[in-house]
Amino acid sequence: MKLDSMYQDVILDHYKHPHGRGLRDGDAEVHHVNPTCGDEITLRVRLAGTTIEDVSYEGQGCSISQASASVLNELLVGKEIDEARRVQEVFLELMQSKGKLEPDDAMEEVLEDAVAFAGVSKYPARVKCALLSWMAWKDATAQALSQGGTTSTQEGTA
Amino acid sequence: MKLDSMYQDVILDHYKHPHGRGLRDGDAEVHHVNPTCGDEITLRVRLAGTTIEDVSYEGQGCSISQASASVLNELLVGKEIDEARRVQEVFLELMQSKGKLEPDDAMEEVLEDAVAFAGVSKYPARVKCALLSWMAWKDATAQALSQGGTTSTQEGTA
Amino acid sequence: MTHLPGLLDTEAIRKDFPLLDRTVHDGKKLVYLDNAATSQKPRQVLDALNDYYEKSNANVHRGVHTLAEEATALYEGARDRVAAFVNAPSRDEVVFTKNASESLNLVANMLGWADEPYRVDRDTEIVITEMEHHSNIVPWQLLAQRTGAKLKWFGLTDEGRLDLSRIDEVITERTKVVSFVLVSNILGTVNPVETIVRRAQEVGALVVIDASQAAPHMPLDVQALGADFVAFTGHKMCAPTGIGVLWGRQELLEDLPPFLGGGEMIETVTMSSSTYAPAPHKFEAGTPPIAQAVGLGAAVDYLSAIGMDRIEAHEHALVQYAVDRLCQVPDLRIIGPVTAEDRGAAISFTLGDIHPHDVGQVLDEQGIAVRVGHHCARPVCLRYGIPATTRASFYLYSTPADVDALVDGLEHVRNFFG
Amino acid sequence: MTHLPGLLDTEAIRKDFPLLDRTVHDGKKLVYLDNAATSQKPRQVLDALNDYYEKSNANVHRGVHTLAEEATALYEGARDRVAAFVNAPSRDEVVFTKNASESLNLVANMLGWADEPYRVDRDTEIVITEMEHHSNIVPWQLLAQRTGAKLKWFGLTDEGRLDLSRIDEVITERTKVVSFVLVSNILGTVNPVETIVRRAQEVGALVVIDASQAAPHMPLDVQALGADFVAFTGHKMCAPTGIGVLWGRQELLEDLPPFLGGGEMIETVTMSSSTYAPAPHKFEAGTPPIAQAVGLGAAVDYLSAIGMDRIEAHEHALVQYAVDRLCQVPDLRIIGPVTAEDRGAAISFTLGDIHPHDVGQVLDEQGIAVRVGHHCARPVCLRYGIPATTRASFYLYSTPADVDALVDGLEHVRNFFG
Ligand SMILES: Cc1ncc(COP(=O)(O)O)c(C=O)c1O
Ligand SMILES: Cc1ncc(COP(=O)(O)O)c(C=O)c1O
Repeated sequence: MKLDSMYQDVILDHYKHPHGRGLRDGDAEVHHVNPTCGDEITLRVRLAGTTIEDVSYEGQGCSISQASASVLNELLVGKEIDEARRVQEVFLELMQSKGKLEPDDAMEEVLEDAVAFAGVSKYPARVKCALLSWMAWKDATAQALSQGGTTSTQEGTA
Repeated sequence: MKLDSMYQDVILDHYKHPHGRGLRDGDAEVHHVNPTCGDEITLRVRLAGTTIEDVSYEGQGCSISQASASVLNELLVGKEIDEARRVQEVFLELMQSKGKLEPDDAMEEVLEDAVAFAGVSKYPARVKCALLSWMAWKDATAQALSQGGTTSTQEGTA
Repeated sequence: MTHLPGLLDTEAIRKDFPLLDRTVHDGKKLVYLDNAATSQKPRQVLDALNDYYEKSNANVHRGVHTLAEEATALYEGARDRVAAFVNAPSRDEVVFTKNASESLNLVANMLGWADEPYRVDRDTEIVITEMEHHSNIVPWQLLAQRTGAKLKWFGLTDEGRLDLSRIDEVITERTKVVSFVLVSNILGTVNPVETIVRRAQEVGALVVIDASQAAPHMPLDVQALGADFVAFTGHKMCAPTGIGVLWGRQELLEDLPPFLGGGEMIETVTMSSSTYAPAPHKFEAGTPPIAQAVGLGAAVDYLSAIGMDRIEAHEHALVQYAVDRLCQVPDLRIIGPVTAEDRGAAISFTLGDIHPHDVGQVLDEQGIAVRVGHHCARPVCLRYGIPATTRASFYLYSTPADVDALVDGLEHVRNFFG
Repeated sequence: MTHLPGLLDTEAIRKDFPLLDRTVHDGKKLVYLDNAATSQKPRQVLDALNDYYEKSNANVHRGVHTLAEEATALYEGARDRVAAFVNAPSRDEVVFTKNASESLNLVANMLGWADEPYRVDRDTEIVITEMEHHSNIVPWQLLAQRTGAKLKWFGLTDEGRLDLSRIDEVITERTKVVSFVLVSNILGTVNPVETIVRRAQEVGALVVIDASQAAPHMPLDVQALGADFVAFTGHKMCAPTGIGVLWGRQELLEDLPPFLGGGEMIETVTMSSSTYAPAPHKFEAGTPPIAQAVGLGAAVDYLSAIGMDRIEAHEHALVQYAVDRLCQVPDLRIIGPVTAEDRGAAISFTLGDIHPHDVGQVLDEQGIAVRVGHHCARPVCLRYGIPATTRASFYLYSTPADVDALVDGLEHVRNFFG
């Protein structure tokens, strides 16, 4: 069944048992909205030097956007910012591939559980769901770095 | 040839040799425009009691609108206002008939040369041309009556 | 096959709609339940479009040649048909726009630029409701921001109806305009027009009715409504995209200033000033949606031939059936009236804590097309504390079998995420 | 048959246009010379419309179901095609409107509501020209009236060209916006973009170009033009009625306020305030002209496959031929450049003192469709002291035989009224 390519077990698992959900202390906070469906996420990043110490989040959304935030937390916490950025870029590439990119071993090594989202890239309306938390993370990290640590809220678009 | 039903000789005659053209003294003056084609007419009415003493006019327009003003002058000058109004109404009826009204003897008696416009009523875009001077006359007469004789200018639509 | 009293002969009707034969996802029969978003188009309307383009296409109003006369007659003929369809006192009260949103923006802008007694300014108030489509919220927010007028609104009851208990405090002597939806696109609620119009008239406020979800589904009589303006949109009523309607009372259309300027809407133009054509042309700047108006005329003919009262009865029976069956689905909560009374053919619901996106996706895989999200009525979602809904909406070609497919589909959704 | 260098294979092309087979007035072959008013539509565009309605019709942007995804892909795909057609740096710079008139009104309204540095107000000036279409005059008159800004314009030379001799006095430090037509729909004149843009940029004024008569007929490159906004309309370029385009520079579209409010153009809505989606969606309130955009995409594909440079060459050859032949008709006076250089495919003329209405009527009887009147450019008629003109205008399917028919027809007109 084609639907299984989107709703991989890994995704449903993350959806039902999200990692690191809830808001904790952070250096920057952002609030992102997906205007086409109303999905929302509030996300905080806490840095320790150039290491990502925590990504905490709360939000409303479908299984794809929720699972994606959970995978993000699992993947990025503990990583160096530069490395995390590379992961984010590879994930973005995969999501924008319209189902035409078959993840290879190298990609799988970078993305770990996140390769499960390959199937979602075939559904344009859902790609934004998968990217919501990642765009929020990118934005929050940039803010945390530029503001040297002050917390702020802003509206943005995934 | 179908065109001949519009461009009757009577009409072409009036077009080439218009009656009563030119502006003379009047009790009221109006300026009407046909917005779809830019035809314009300035028309004055002079009354003597309830008699139409003169209808003078000047304007730009096609053969139909020019001939129609000439016919109007010929038909209405010298008539009682009430009678002239009846002529105007019959002419309006004929022009709005979409070519479906075959003028009978009674109508011909009222309209004289103006029955020649029966063919024009088949051409919706030209009906307004034929009516331009008649609408202007109706308007000017109403003004002449209500203002008891002061001259005025106004924009209207045919 | 379930038989309900009042149903139309959908077997015959469905033959008119080529798209309904489509299959999706490897041969699954399409079950189209997204009619509140847009309707499908009957062959008769597509034929009218093709005929227009293949035989009579020309620009309107300004030509003496045969094609231009034919195109003008077709375009203005569509205006006659639409005027008759909504029982307008005069054809000149029917303004063609590009969609209902433009119609509503047109009114808001006219009132912002109008002279007294219509002018909306800082001392005046605008009243809308919490169940409006964004297209009947944002134009008034913009008008309020730009003029300094105050925007007020009626809230909603827990049952999904307008809360009119404080109507005299909401609509006051300062109210210049009251704009509300006749049938909600998210809740399905049919609103009590008379109560609102009576109060608005008491204080001399203009009444604008958003009939986008009414015109396709029930007899619409602008005179009986008692409103000053009524807006609706072609694509939801079997007509092409790209055409909307604003009906307005003649003297208002005469008194109010134009909105868009350009060709077609003028009487005479000089470089320094212009005068404007009489309504409706005053409000139709530029080449109008000619073919789309012709298509709307054909749609109105099609709907009238079946009968708007019969379409209303059909949908009523179907909604009754759907509400009953949906109420039996475990964890399903209808957002909006849980009854078929005073209710249109759109039913929104939540399904446990399965997100509507996921509901819609799994239904789609089974060929069932529903809409998910806030349906351009986000304040309603906020009001009921939900992020979004799943919405199934019916039309004249919908059947009890469609409802059954939906209910089965939802069972599948529950299992999938169970 | 007359053969001219540079002509397209019109025999093949005409087969694509079903309407061109039509006859009028008891079997007379149609000679369609009213292309500046609107163009005919090729089979390929009609097929795209039918395909859309019969297979993929749904509302766009908000659905997860298959039809909604297909419709969205088709609609947004049309944006990609149009962006490529005008060489836009980004697809997000292409806003779909209902026609060129709405595009121009959109810009005028944005500038009226904008913050500095764009805001047009009583201390600023707007510059247009005397050869504008009413759709590029009236929006600016309305803006001037509503903001107190001063409206100025370039006059015309006796040859039908812009009089730019006092350009530095017309466009000054107070000028906020300069809006002008690239190709005149009445005179046929192609205007010197570079000179005007250079001066506008010197004083920091925004430049709006009305390319309604250019986009259908020549390669259009918004980057090469150097303008800030470019407007054009679908129905004149083989596309359906009901669709127009506004191209705008990205940072301007980002900075400027929305115009119409409603569904599709929002980011998030509460009852008291809203935020807006990024451009182009910010400017596309309500259900867009979906099928019409798809049709425009197909039209752009059709034109591109033939090649805009080849279409331009074809029309240039034809205009050269037409000007030469028309100049030989006794009493005929061309209103506009009497040459094919810097000249589009519309030729206006007067014929002695025979009124254009009469000319058009007698031509129509012979199957020849031309436009008569002021062509929504009344100031041009005033400038040249004429009530109206007869206008013949060509397109990619026009032939030397069409020109010959026109010339013969005019001879007949002269005899008829002789
Ligand atoms: C030069 C020019 N500008 C603007 C327009 C307006 O286009 P539309 O009527 O499609 O809005 C036209 C055509 O009518 C035109 O020729
Ligand atoms: C109640 C209501 N009002 C207004 C609209 C706006 O219609 P359109 O998008 O055609 O402008 C819609 C549909 O989207 C609607 O359901």
